[in-house]
Amino acid sequence: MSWTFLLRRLLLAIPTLFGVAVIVFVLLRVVPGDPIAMLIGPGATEADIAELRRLYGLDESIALQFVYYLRDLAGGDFGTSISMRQDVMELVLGRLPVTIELCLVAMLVAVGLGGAMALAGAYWRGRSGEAAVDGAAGFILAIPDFLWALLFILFVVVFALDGLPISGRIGHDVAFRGATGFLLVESLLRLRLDAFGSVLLHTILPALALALPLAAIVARVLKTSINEAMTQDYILMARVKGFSRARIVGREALRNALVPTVTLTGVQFTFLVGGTVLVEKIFSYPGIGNMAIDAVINRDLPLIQGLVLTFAVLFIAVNLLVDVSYALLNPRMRHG
Amino acid sequence: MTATPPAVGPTLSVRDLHLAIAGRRRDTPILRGVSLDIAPGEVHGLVGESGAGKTMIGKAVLGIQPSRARIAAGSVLFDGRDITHLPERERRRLMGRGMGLIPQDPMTSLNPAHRIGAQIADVLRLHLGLDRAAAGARTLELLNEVHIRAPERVVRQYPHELSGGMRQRVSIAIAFACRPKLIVADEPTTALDVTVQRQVLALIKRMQAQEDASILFVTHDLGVVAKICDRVTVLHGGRVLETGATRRIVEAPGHDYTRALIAATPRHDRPGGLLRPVPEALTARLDAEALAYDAARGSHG
Amino acid sequence: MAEPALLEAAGLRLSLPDYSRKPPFGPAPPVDILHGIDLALAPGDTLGVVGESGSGKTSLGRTLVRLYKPTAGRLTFDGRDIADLPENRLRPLRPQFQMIFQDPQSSLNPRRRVADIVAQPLRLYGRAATGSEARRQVDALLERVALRPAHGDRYPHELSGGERQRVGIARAIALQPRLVVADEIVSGLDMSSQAQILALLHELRRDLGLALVFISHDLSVVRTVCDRVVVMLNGRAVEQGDCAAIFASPRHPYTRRLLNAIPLPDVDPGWVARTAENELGEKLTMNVRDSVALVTGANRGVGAAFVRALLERGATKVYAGMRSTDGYETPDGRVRPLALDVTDHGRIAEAAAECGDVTLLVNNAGANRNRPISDDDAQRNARDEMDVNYFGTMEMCRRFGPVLDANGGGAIVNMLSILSRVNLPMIGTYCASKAASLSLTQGVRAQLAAQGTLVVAVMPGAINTRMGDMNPPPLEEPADVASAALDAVEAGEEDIYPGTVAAGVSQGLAADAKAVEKQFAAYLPG
Amino acid sequence: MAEAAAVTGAASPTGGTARRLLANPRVVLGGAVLVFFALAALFAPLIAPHDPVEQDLLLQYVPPAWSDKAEAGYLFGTDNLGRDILSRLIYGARVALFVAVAAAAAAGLLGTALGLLAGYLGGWVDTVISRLVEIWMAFPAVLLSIVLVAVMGTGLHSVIIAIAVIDWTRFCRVVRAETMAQKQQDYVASAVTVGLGRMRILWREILPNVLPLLIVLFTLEMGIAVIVEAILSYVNLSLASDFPTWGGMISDGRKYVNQAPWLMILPILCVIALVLALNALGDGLKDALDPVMRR
Repeated sequence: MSWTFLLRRLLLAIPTLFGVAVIVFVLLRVVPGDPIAMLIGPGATEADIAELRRLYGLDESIALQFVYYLRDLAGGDFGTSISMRQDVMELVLGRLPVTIELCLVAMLVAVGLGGAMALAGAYWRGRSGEAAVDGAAGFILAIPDFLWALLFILFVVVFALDGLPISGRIGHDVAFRGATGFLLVESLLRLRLDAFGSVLLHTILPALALALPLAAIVARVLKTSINEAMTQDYILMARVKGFSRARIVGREALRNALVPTVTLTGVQFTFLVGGTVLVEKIFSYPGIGNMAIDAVINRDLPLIQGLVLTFAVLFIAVNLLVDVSYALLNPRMRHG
Repeated sequence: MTATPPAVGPTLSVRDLHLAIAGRRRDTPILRGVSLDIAPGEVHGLVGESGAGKTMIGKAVLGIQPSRARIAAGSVLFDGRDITHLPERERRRLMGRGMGLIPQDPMTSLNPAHRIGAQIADVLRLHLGLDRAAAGARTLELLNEVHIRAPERVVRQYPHELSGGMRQRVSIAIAFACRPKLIVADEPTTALDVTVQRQVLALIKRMQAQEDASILFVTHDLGVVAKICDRVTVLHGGRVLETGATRRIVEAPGHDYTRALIAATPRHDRPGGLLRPVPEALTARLDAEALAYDAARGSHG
Repeated sequence: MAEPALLEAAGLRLSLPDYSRKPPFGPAPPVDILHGIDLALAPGDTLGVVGESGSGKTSLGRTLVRLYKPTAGRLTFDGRDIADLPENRLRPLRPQFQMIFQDPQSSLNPRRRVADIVAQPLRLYGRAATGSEARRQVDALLERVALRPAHGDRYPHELSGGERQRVGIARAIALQPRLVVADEIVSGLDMSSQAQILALLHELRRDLGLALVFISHDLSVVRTVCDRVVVMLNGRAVEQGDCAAIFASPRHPYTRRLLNAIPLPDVDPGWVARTAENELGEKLTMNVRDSVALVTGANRGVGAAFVRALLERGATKVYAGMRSTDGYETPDGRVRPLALDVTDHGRIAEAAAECGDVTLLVNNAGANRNRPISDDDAQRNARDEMDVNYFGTMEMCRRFGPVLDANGGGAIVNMLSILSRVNLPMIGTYCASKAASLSLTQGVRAQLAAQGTLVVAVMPGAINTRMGDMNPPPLEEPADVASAALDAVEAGEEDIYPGTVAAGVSQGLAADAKAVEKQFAAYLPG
Repeated sequence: MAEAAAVTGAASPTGGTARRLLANPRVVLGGAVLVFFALAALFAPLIAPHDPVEQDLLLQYVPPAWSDKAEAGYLFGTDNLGRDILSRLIYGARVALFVAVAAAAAAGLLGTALGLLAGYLGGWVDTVISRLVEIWMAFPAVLLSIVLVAVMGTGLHSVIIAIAVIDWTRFCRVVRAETMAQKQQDYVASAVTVGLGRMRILWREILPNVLPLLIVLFTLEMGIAVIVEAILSYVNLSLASDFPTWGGMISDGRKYVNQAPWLMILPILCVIALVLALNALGDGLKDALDPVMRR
């Protein structure tokens, strides 16, 4: 892969980030007219309002506010959370590992499940098996992650499955406080299998809720791509060469089918990350998504701002990774 | 050129082959009782316009016809052995060492995900049981034989890095890799520029002579047929109109359609304005004959 | 030409943006598609444009009807320059020149019925006031192209390929144009529909007096349709003229190669075997655009012409080698003057190290003492000539061969002379040195071909420079020779004979070598 | 299209398409479910057995009709405040469908206009619009919609604007790509040689070829809008909480899931049924409309 390509993608991320920052500013400071109206609780006095105004620099002109805003962002200063009275950056960084771990588990589930569905569908091509896979994928896809989450909760409640936790990230009875936020990895490394089991159990349902729609997409795209690849002339050539069917699907078709799948899966992965906002809320899972909803409910402007920007950086990073893996998979991109 | 009666039997013998594409309501006949023989070392041309079924014959011989195509009657004999309904496993063994294919479009028939070297070596390892090193060495030899310069470089390249002519050379190398007795060449030069076409034709002819292989050469181009084929079969509507030595077909065609096709072929060595299109009455007559054939078959089939 | 031209192009150039090389910011760099095309077409005349894929023939056709805007050059239609006309001023002229496209599948709007497609131009230019009037005219047009009025109610995808192409023709002639550009209109069709479409075209031309530009890769088809022909290669017209004459005796080697490659439907078992051995391999070709060139003897004459031609064809860098760079004025920022005396072998080795990015080497430096063998100083003269013409060229090839190989192959152009094949009295030593370099060139070629390097021998007649001006006319222009040599590099021709004299001699040598020698023996310069 | 009809004469230009649509089971099934919901929404006051906001604290948590503790007249039971669930679902369909149509139309108009311009004009217009899309894609859609509505204040119009502002990129990206593909087709070049103006080519030649794709996109976007509206009302940002919305009902149901699981399951099923129907319709339309474009 050419380095200029990578460099180009990195450079392009800069104006995108800047654009994101501008839009966040416009959204939170300009659109509401008076952002303070969002901030004040009931019973605030005129003096309180003026104090807040000064505190957030809202007594300056919009242009000047924008300059200060950019300056603060560039310095990594996201301000102080109003509801938690803590540095936004610290808050976000504390919760970020939780969401990342959840997303990665969900991703693994989605790729495993979707891949299996796709291979099954391709194997039963043109038979009722393929129709079943298509139908299942279409059904799963029609139900968004937050409804899956609610359905799971309903399921657990109705069938009284007390073994499956539907709230929190680790059992109250498990004494384990990680040094990092990556509890799954850390507990495994420190051989605290009880903690690992508890975290995994708490993660299963939210991860599955997030994973199902993506799994359906992986299944669809991969199956279509394999079927598409199987109609190509080089597959005919492979048959003439006398290769076995398993080898043709595995070595000749799958490799070519992976390229579009990785691209689409990557884009869809950003939707999965976005889905954590509601799913974490529903399962009271202590990640940044959960925090975001609370921030909106509490009208915690600096925290909202910090979280939206964090999500944006995550998305841009994911897209960058997708581009790189695309380039690595596609020989056309690797050379020239 | 003039074939002395072969001492051994034909390499390929197609006997009264009927093939139809299964449709929702009824089957569409594609081949209507095609018969042809190809002697060892013979280059046999199969000419016709689109829809004549010439490509389908090639596919049926190789056993790679589309899944909806049904061989209704007739047989394909390879080296005297009936391979019409050969089980998958046995057919795979026949490929490579028995038969090879030079495809029409070198752009799409090489796998874009694999290096050129691997695409040739894989066949050698599968059918000849060569180890990695031996297959690599033979691959270089093959590329040399098809006149690819700097083969050491080419084996490490991907198909998209080669020109159309180079890719077709690679396809030829793959087809001849295991010294098959029969090669199906499916319009191998149609996608190429005319100067490259001449090189590729020369290469196919040379490899064929060197390996003493038989070739079923599918094409729509009478010029190409005249230059490379020993014998020719003219096809229309899935029926054989005539078959014979190339010189006889080209210089004294026995069928009206062949004659019309030759008259409709433009030539740069003659002044303009002399083309005569194939008369519509003739094509209409041929279509009617095909339908009558179907009806006759249907009535006692 | 007796009649004034209907369509005339002079020095027509076209560049299009190359999106594959687009930088992260800013526009895509332009890539040259057409390099100065000249052509003229009289009313009612038929001009064939032939060439292989990538020759620029389709781009030329689209430029002629101003679908593309030429980057330079003149394009006059009926005496009016339309090269730079903006679209709104072009629109009133558009009915007069129409186009038929290669792929009727793509050129007919799939959402419209055939009758709408044909009626659209009529309505747009107010040629049909009412719906029924339009329909009447459409029916007449459909009939004209041998379709039935019922075809008008169909959608394009409901027609066969030949029928679709007829619709394309009907639309093109609806406005009674004076010029039609037909781009590969029979390439996707079967032999029988092709013959029908060609017959139709013939009729229409006769009845409507159309001028026709007929673009095709198939020389046989062009022969049946056209009066005149242009042969294109890499965006240049390498040969043009009367169709019958060119097809009977092609002058440019590329035209000859094209014609030789066509398999005519005559039985000829030896045809395939006659393919020249060097043709069997993939032809080595090289694009001058983006190359890094080194030209020896670059300060004047043919060398200077090479530098200009290289710059014009988009070489990214040109090392201009000369004995002394004093007083040399660089014609372009891309030119790097380089002190290089080809008789100084140590300096050549240095230069090979300095110029590690060279992909195209032009060995142009030559010496001619212009003295007969009987001369007193013959020994010394001969040595001087051999030093430059033979040993100099050899050392350059020896040192730069590995450089080209390291850069993935390239091309070497050795400037020789027709005198490397025949001898001229009074300059025998020169002829001998050139003959030796020709032998050398062939040896180098055999060796470097395996590394993907093309070696071209250029053997022109006398050239209009200070070195050659004592020769009698006709003299070749240096620019023409340089251009022919670079054409050869791009086409992969290994031996070329630019100019009428050289071409004639080389043909003569092939036919009757003795006669040529006698002719030359009788010929005395001065 | 009047002049087109005049030239070609009678035959309806959509005759073949209609037949193909009716032959597609997904179109028929999806369309039927959609029509069912649309009728319920349209005639809500006539169909609904009760006032959807009327509370009856004596009839809290009445289970649905198939339970043995059911009350007559309350087919799907009542909620924590004794409101009739069936009536609330019927009125909820009104909100869901209205938002779906309005938001998809708004997003579609904005995205299509920008996509057509970017794809057809290219150059700096394309660069600016593509950049904008890329920036937009860097936002988490759900969070952004929640923040948007929080900023603008609750209400139907906020919900519709939020969805349009977020989802126009879906239309823009697809329409841009398709327009670029269509622009490469020779029928566009042919329109230029005939002398058609740029905007006329875009409007009369290219747009009709992009239209089938737009119809499909619009259908799918309606499904997305239904979901987003449900999300927003789930977090209590859509409408005043006593007004029946499916998302609000799900939210209420979540609170009382242990006492009355049916409170949650019924609105969830409604959302799923409507979204499934719209997706099936969209996929079916894609298949049914495609052959005209491609073959």
